[in-house]
Amino acid sequence: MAILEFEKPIVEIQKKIQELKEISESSGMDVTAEIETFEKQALEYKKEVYANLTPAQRLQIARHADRPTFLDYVKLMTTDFMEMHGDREGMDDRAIIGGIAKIEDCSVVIIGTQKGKNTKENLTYNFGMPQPQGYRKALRLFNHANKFNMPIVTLIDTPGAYPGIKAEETAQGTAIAVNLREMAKLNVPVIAVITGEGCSGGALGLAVADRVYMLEHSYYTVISPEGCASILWRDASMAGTAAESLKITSEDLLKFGIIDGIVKEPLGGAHCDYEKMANDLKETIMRAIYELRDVNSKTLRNDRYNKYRRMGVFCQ
Amino acid sequence: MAILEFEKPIVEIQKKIQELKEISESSGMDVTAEIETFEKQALEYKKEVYANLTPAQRLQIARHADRPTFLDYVKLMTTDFMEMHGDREGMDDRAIIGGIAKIEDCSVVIIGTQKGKNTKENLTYNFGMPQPQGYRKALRLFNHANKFNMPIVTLIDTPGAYPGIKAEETAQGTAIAVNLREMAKLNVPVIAVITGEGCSGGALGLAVADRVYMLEHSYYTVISPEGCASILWRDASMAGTAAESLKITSEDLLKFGIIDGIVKEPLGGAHCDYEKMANDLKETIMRAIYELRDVNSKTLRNDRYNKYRRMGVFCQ
Amino acid sequence: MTVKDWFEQRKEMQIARRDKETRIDDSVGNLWVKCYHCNAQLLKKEVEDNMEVCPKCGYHFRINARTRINQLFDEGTFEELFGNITTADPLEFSDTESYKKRVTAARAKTNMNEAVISGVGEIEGELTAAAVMDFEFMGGSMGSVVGEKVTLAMEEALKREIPMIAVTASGGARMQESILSLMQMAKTSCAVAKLNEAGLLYITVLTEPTFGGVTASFAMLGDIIIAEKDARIGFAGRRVIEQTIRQSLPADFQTASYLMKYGQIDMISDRAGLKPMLAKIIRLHKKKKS
Amino acid sequence: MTVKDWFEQRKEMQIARRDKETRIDDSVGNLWVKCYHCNAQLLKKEVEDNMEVCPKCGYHFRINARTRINQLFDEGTFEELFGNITTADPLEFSDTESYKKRVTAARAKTNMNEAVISGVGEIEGELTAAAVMDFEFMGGSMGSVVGEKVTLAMEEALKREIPMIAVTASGGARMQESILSLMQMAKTSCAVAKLNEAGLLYITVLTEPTFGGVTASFAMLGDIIIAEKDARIGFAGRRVIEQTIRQSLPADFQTASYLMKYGQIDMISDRAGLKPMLAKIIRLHKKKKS
Ligand SMILES: [Zn+2]
Ligand SMILES: [Zn+2]
Repeated sequence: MAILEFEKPIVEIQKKIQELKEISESSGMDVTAEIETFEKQALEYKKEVYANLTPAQRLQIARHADRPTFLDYVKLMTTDFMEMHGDREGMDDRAIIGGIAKIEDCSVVIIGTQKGKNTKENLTYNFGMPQPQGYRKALRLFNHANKFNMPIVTLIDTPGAYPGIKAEETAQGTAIAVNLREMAKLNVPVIAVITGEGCSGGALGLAVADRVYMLEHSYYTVISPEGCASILWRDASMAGTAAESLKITSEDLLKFGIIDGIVKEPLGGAHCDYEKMANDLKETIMRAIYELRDVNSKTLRNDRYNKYRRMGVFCQ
Repeated sequence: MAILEFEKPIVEIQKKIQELKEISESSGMDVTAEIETFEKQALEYKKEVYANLTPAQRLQIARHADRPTFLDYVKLMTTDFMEMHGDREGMDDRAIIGGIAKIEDCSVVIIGTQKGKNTKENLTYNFGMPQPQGYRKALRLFNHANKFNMPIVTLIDTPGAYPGIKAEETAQGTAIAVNLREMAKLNVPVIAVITGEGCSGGALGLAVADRVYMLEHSYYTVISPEGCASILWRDASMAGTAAESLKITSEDLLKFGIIDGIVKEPLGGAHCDYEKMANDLKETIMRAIYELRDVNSKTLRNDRYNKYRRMGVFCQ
Repeated sequence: MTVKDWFEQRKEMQIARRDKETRIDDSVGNLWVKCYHCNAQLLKKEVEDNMEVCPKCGYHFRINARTRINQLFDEGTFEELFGNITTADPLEFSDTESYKKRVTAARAKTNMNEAVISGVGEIEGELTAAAVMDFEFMGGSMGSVVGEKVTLAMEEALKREIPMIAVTASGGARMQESILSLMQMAKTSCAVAKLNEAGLLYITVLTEPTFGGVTASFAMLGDIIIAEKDARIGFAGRRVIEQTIRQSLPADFQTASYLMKYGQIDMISDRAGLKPMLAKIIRLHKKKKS
Repeated sequence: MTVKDWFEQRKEMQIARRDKETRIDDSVGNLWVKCYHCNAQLLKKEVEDNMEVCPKCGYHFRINARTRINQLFDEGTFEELFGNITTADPLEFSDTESYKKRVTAARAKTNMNEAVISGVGEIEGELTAAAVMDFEFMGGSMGSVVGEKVTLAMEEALKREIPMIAVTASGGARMQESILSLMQMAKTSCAVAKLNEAGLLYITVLTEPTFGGVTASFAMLGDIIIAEKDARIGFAGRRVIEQTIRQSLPADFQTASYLMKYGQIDMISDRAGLKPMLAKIIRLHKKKKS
């Protein structure tokens, strides 16, 4: 497992504890009390570290190579998942995956951006950067859910829509725009979760929802801190500062009223405990589904519209 | 202008008449009466020839290089035509053209397959053979008409949907199928006219309509006579026989109850008098629009459904 | 010859074999059959017990409509409907042989009235309407009878408010009925529109081969589209395309996995997985009683 | 260098020039201006009289929102609405300069409150609601104010049951408002959904340049989409794409005619033809009174 810079001191302490245990075992010396103290201290220290991470550090957790992906969550949160492939027009974009499944007793359409955990997977999933055809596949599945009255769950972890020639030729902007508009028209509950990177229109294209949640260390922004730094500061190395300025953390977005809740991550980040993470996420999603599933479709649509209608801060 | 085999005797007579006129002029001899007689005979002969054409001969008229195309009809029948390009997804198939226009005082969406009159044009329009993207563009325009309550007019002249690799990859079958289904759902009047070749699913993909008309010498069939001959007779030279057997003429289709009327062509075929042809076609279309435009949308849809529901002959 | 060339050639040969015959070759005796795909000699019984899938290479042989129904529906639950509808010959069509004779021969060969069986039955206890096509009856071509029976099956689904399943296997339109056969594309697609408007689930199962007018109508209109492993599916036939574009086509052209890659189908299933897959989909789409 | 190479190079240079500045260079004196496209020296007055189109090469220079409104709407009919809405700085954003200062500077430079003007006016006598963007105001970037004013214009169309026209010119989202600016994409697109549901005509006119968050929201959602001649339109910027794919792009990439070829826009119009085109479209879509 990859170790982030700020995780290193913690890893060091844990190594020390391990050594101590080994010494104790081989020498027969009783150091239980000492180890306990060390472990308590280590936990305290860890808690402190993770409570005081800078946005730039949390960015690293959000982008962690071992962070659970869409398919991990599907496996851990749902049963009977059946993937529905393709846009019915010429492509099955692997950066967006979707299908039907059960979460507890409820049939849902679940859709998300998919990232890889190694180079091969990353090439398959195009680093989680969808093509227009991915958004159109998602739209097809939204309409499927709408027709069969299933709630929609979207899980988003993307550095953005893919900026390529073919993507421009096949109408990347239009594909995202159409999803924004059509999601507004859906008659079924839509629950979106930013699980890792929630970057730009590429994320929003799956996230016009009745409820939007963020995992604790995920981020959601109009532009990547790197992109912002290189445009506004004309210096990509200012990404850390940009990350601060852009206010991209889950706490910031909750404060701005953009999201409806934060799903706490296991200490150290989602990658430290897949099962707990998936379980907590599932609970949050199910709570939202129970809240929304008996709301009539007109109210649902109106509430969704009004929610986005109110977004923005200006003087009058 | 290209001269078809069976047109040759007529052209010969007309040449003779012309010679006679020239002789009369240069010699001062009065041959008016003779010329009149000849001309009357020529006309009689022509009428007889065109009343007794074999299906294979009429096929040649339907495919005549100078036959008026979609854009010719648009120019002659409509005003204010504004082409609406593209499928909004990556292609503007030139084999299907469509837009908004006025026919007399009525705003319509008019869509058709386009053929060329020379090699360059034929390459541009792909010989009137649409790609899936053309059918999807047409669907976009159908939905536009539906939204703004405009009648839809389609003019069809195609040897069929294009059989190519990319067409298969981008779902030719699906594109046509979706149009058939979605045309059934339209709330506005749909009027389809087979103006030349109405070949296979590629033609039908624009022709699920409340009223379907054929120009007198056009043909409408499940498979080209050549294709049929090479499959059933295993001999493409049997195309003439196949054309007979397939019963593809406008009179046959009217008899089978597949179409609602025949628009007579000028003597010699549509290419002999563009203006008259366009004018007569316009009258037929306007009559249908007047009949249909005050019918409420539910009745319209039901009648359309029942019309196709009844098609087919079998024993019970 | 490079390895790649050899591999390509081998693939092409396999396609050529499949083009020739994709059912089991039973010419090698009464007890034995030969797999056209891997050339294995197989016990007939063994192949039958394996759902007509080669136990050696997993190749899925074509099966007829009755076998398909037996495989998909719970034993004894399938009730055939509209079986009395039979072919007319409205055009009095004749090519090298008359249409009437061809139909008579097809009936004798297949012991079926036409190229589709419609009815209702249960799949793991879930009642569904169904239309199951048979390629052995005149290449599964769609004429008036097929169009009518497919439409009637859909109307049965509408009446009973149950899901509809279409299992396709067709070379395309029934040329001998010309324009009437073309109109079956419109008729069946309009019937799908009715299913859509009623919010009923419509699943299509595309089996080897599904082409032409069936592809361009009810086959590709499923809410969920499943292709059976090894099935070839397309609009235009391989040869027509090769003649048009004057170049040869990729070996996997129009196979189920090719269609999946190009986004045209939802799922691929092997034969054994098909029934549980259908049952699962139906259950996932079941509306809660409220 | 082959002729083709030379031609390509020339095109590239033109693009480079356009990237630098596509408005008129007025540095050559008070009366004269220079066309960046064909290098012609032109009389300022002459260019103005020609709707800010180069009389020599026909190149369409960027124009600001007020000029656009004067060109499109019948004289004296345009009534600006919601002009009192101004920028806040909810994030207290600062990069090399503070957001507040940047806005103040933009205001001073453009004599506008923000990057869009909303209102109602008549086009050849047809009353329409409109939102017209201005690239000179912070690159036409969309923050809370732009999103709000575009939405309000659409709501005005809903209230009065008249067509809505959006004229876009934008580099994308207003980064200084971060997530709030992203949400304007959702807000404006939801407002388009309301227009759709009410059956009102919505036309977008894409002008040089239209990119990013504006492209991926209300710009590409027109019932009819018109691009002005010479406009460049895209989702990702040219440089971002070049960095990602590490190859150079075709010279006509993301131009209006490129978008037309790739099926993304309905029509292209030159500046002079735009007003009559809009009027014609509106009249064609007018519902008959019954
Ligand atoms: Zn085998
Ligand atoms: Zn110039």
